[in-house]
Amino acid sequence: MSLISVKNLYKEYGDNVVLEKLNLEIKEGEFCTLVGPSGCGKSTFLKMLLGQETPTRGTFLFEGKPFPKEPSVERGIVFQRYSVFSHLNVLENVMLGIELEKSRFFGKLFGAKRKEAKKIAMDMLESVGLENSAYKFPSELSGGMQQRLSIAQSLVKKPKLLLLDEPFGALDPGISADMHTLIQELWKKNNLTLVMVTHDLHEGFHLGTRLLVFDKIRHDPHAPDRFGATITYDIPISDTSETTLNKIDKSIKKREKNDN
Amino acid sequence: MSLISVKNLYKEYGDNVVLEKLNLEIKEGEFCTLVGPSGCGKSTFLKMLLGQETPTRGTFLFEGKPFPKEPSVERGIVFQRYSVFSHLNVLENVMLGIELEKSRFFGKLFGAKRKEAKKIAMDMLESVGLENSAYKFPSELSGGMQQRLSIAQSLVKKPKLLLLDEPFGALDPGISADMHTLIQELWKKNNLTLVMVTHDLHEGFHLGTRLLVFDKIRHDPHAPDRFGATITYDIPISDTSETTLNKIDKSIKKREKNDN
Amino acid sequence: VKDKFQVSWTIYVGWMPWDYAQQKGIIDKWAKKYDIEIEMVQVNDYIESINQYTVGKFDACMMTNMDALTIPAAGGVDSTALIMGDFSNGNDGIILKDKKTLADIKGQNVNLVELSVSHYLLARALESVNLSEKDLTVVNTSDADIVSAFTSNDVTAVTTWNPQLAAITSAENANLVFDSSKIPGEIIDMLVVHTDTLNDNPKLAKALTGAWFEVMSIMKKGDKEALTFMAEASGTDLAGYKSQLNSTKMFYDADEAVKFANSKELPATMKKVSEFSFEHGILGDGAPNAEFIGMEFPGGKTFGDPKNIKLRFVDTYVKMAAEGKL
Amino acid sequence: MKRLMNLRPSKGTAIFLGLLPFLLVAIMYLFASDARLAENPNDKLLPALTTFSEAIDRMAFTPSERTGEILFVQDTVSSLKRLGFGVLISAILALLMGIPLGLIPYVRNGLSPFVAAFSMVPPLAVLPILFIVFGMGEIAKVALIVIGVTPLIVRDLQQRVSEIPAEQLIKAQTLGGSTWTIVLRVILPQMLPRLFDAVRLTLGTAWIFLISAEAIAATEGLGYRIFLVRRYMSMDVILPYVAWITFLAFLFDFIIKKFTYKMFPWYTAGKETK
Amino acid sequence: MKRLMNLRPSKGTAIFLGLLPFLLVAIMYLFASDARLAENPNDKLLPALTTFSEAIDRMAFTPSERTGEILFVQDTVSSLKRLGFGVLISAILALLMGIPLGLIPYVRNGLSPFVAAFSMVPPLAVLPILFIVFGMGEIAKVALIVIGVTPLIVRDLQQRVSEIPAEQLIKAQTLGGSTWTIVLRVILPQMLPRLFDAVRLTLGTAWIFLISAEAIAATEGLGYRIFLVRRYMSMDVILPYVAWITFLAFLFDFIIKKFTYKMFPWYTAGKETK
Ligand SMILES: Nc1ncnc2c1ncn2[C@@H]1O[C@H](COP(=O)(O)OP(=O)(O)OP(=O)(O)O)[C@@H](O)[C@H]1O
Ligand SMILES: Nc1ncnc2c1ncn2[C@@H]1O[C@H](COP(=O)(O)OP(=O)(O)OP(=O)(O)O)[C@@H](O)[C@H]1O
Ligand SMILES: [Mg+2]
Ligand SMILES: [Mg+2]
Repeated sequence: MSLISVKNLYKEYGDNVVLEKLNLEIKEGEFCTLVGPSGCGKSTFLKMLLGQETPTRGTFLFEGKPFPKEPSVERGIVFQRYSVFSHLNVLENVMLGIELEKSRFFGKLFGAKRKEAKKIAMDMLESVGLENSAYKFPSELSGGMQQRLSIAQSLVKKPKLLLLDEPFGALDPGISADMHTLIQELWKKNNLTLVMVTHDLHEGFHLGTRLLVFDKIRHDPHAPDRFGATITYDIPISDTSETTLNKIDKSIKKREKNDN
Repeated sequence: MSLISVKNLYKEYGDNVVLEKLNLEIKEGEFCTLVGPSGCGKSTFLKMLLGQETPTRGTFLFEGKPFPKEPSVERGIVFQRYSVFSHLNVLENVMLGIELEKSRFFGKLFGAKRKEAKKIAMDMLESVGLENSAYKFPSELSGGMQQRLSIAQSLVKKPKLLLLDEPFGALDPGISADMHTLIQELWKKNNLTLVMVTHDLHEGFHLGTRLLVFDKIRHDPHAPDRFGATITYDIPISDTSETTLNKIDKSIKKREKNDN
Repeated sequence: VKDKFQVSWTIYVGWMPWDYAQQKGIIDKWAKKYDIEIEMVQVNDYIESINQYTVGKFDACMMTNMDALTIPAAGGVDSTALIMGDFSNGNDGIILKDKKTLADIKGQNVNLVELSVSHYLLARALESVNLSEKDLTVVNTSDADIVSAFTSNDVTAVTTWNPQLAAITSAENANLVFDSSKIPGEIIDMLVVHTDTLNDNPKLAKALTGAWFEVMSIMKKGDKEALTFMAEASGTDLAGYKSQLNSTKMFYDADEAVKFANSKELPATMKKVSEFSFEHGILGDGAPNAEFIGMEFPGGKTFGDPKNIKLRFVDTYVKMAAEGKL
Repeated sequence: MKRLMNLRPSKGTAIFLGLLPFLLVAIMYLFASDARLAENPNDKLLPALTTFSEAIDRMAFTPSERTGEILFVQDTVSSLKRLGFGVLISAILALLMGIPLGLIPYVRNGLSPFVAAFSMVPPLAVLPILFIVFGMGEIAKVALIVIGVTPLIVRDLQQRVSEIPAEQLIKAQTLGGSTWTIVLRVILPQMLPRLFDAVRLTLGTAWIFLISAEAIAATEGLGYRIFLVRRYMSMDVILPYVAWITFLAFLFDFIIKKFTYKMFPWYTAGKETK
Repeated sequence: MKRLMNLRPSKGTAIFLGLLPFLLVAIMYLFASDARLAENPNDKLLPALTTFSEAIDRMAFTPSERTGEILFVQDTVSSLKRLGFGVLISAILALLMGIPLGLIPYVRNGLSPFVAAFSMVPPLAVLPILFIVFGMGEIAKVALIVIGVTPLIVRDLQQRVSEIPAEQLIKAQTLGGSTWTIVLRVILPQMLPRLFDAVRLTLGTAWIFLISAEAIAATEGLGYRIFLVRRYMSMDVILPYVAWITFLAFLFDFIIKKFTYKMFPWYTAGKETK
């Protein structure tokens, strides 16, 4: 059975059709990357996976059941920024996920339970390479370190599905390469299902197991909002070649120019 | 005669020696890229070139005369961010440079003079590809477009020296490639002398005509501030090979790890 | 019937004895005698004090005869003037800057607390020189600021009471052109009690009257310690307080108070006050004429609408004090 | 069941919810008023609605017998003039002081501590000195507002000027700006919308000082009327006046906000909107 | 010659410049005082230094004959107690209201317009009602401060809560937080330093209300004393009291700022420093 199944899904904001006729099955353990021109609805799709938005029409199932209507622990998220807590240090940021679950009233653990949570968090920090910065505040971290922290935060909840929205978009190129290695390691080690939006087609091509391209197939020049985007390419990465990459690249660029 | 000559220059902040024994000659028309580990004093050096900071000791000449002690029109600057004026639209941002010079009291031109300035500014916008966004405000531009605007702003003053401090550090990778093309075109067309700091060694290698690497050669583990950085590599780009690149890359990475 | 009472008072020369009585335990002594509790509450803002009395927060309150008529009585709260402790005999006055006679006030701006006894005093003064309020402009000025206001060049005429009056008169260019000693007995400082409360609790009246005349006897002797105490509480020194007392006709003996309450001038005064209030629209919005609010005087005399008696002057308890029956 | 923080009322519910507390207060008032009036029909603290309408009619629709003017209009005009002048002068002074304080190190070092200390002086406590300097007329009232409000705006502007990124100032210098032209073309235009914001936020304080000034010495004005009729506790006049002041304050807040958004589109573009 | 904006005074010059305006004011005072006293030796507006020292000696070092206490100490203690309670209660109320207002759509829709309207009501104009509700004792004075200050802090906190990035709130939900635990672990800790800032910025307003309250009903306190001697225009007492209030206000501002920086290092890390 698929982890996620989407059938004939539409998403509209008023008159603005963002996504149309979307069909998609994602199995457990897949690592999907999602690319497309700016404004085509990638983040919107991720928000639906997260429960922050609901589809307008269509079937939308998670483990065969309707999607939970609000964010929950099964689905982790890493945003481009602002997703770590600036008032907690690195260790506390990771412990928070454990504490919120175990202490339903105070959201805080004490004594032996706290020690235990601390150990789990420390192990997690080690696996993202932040063990030496455990007592720093996020403001003292570089952008890359903050993103690692955000990933660690999510992983400690052992989510069935981890969503990433341009997680490396704000990082220096050298640093984002390191992050690629990390995310692939974590994916393999933790048996995760990953959906990652990216602006960078190369990133989409070289990470992950499956590439999804969102784009509009119909376009009304007088009413750009009339038609929504759908999936135009859905290819296993093993299939990809330089020519496919260039073809997709051109189609995305063209759309972005048109839209400006 | 060199445009810039630096002899035995030191820069210290209190006890913190940032730069030591710096020797450098930059001729007109050169395109220098400047790399080095974080915190080694690249921005500080640029600030001295700009007149924002003064060296502690040493000879520091611009066209054979001592460096002006404050920013002036001969030297343009493009920062990583915040260097366009958010309250002016794109066109006004570029016109500002002309207006400030021509109208000493109001800083604003009217009538025929204004029209003339507008024409110059429009031409400049065209050469950076912003002619279609002339009446947008910076907040409506993407990061890359803002940096183009900042470059256009500086170029309209026809500076003898254009300084760039990680100008593409905050941009998406795809966009920064476009910017590389642009900056090289502008450099050739306008006969500029360029000094550009970058975090990205590949960028440093593939742009420009000359690569400067800043690094500490002496290091006291107990007092990391005791010794400053100096120029460890100074090579024309034509000389460079993959092996040199890797060698430099390794040395920079090592230093950054040590410092953390 | 209740046994706990709150009385509000304001800092003023004629009311300082209440503070002394409270601080020195005289109130408590008398309250105990009648098996009740009385709390004296100091309220700095005179109007707020009366307002709070009017809405029922306090059982009794210190106020002048005019304010008793225009605030509680006009507000439908039946009140009784239990003790008339003194009347202003120079404590209120009109001061002109540089000019020397009252008639010079014509055409000037006069700073005073509008609709207060100062306003009344001004109206009475103007009558005496055949002027009316139309001949000048009244500028409402808070009593706390009137002294400093006088130092400003814009201010050329003020009407106010003590201690502000004394502070202003001490300025070189200030000339006192009229004061309340020219209309003696018209500005009366009284202790006012809710009539219902009084009828239900005569003990309260007895205790308060007893305490008051005990302090009066101390003051009559010129007890330096007591006077210094009162002076300090009102923010001045002995000399300053004594000079204020000099322009206040205190009824140290209960006999005097009884006599004053039964004088035929009292109804006449209240008639004038009522007319003044009516002309200035402060007898209440529904008042068709100056007789709208009825007043009752000792001996059954009345003024105004006998069916709407809201202000009563009594001599019952003062008489008891005079006869030593408390 | 969704989390409470994720539940959003529909538009109709939202409007209803927004009106609810006002309704509740109104109903509470009516009950309390009724109860007091049942005890004493002349009670002045919480007048009945009919008493209000009479008072409003008297103040706002019937010319005064003494002056032939409509008191309510006269009061409003006087107060708004004072408020307007006070705020205008404060804003100009604040610009003239705030920009140099934020930009020029010599000025900042020389005046910043003094301005900070001055802003802590309670103006109501030094009234006598103000009277000597500004007299007792209109100027004094406007001056009290100016003295109460200017330091607040100055400190805000100084802060904002010093928050302008150093990059911008350096860039402007490389474009050939002098201190003066940089103030004129870079600082001032960026400070104008901030000035409007600051004025908006200090308007409440300005009202407090206006009412205090009018309570001290005046012959008309909203604050004057309230303090005058307080002498005979005419809550039937006071409460409508208070409501009117509240409404005016609300209105100005709204107008200035809209105006700022309209005039300076780039200003709001940079702000978080949610 | 450098541009004016690029010139920086040395440390010594900076300190000298900072003291200069204070010195100038002091000198101006002495001249003005001398001139007035030469004309009229009894002038009370600008007393000579010796008069001040006598007054200070009387108020601050000699026990009152009436109560045996030192008035100045008694006044300060009373006022600070009221101010402290007022501000504390305001802060707690503001937290309790500001967080739900900012976070929970139902609460925001229901109460936000009311709070906005309420914050525009000038408390000084409805004093009689306040005194009826809160009595004339200590509670009334504290209440006036609370009513004057709370709406300001509430609106600030509400704004700040709604500025918390949506990303953080969603992240917290994916970590298993309920509305309650998110308030407790994510919102509240981030609002605490902001609360201190807000309290600091409204302290001036709190003082104004304290002084007003004490002028109406009190038997001791800094505002009471000023009110009491104002009728005699004893500037020899008023001015030292004003200086003392100014100093206290300055001190609290400083202490709260330092405390916030110390307690919440992460808070200031995010702020621009220059
Ligand atoms: N809350 C909303 N209300 C109305 N329209 C919205 C909302 N959120 C998104 N949209 C619209 O939906 C479309 C898709 O937005 P989305 O953010 O999903 O694009 P994206 O593919 O993530 O773009 P980018 O690459 O720039 O991040 C846009 O046209 C946007 O204007
Ligand atoms: N105004 C200053 N006062 C004191 N020290 C300073 C100042 N400016 C910079 N420094 C110090 O000088 C050193 C060099 O800083 P600089 O910003 O030049 O580094 P950089 O090479 O540009 O680093 P990065 O790659 O991170 O931008 C750092 O140790 C920094 O702490
Ligand atoms: Mg997106
Ligand atoms: Mg740098």
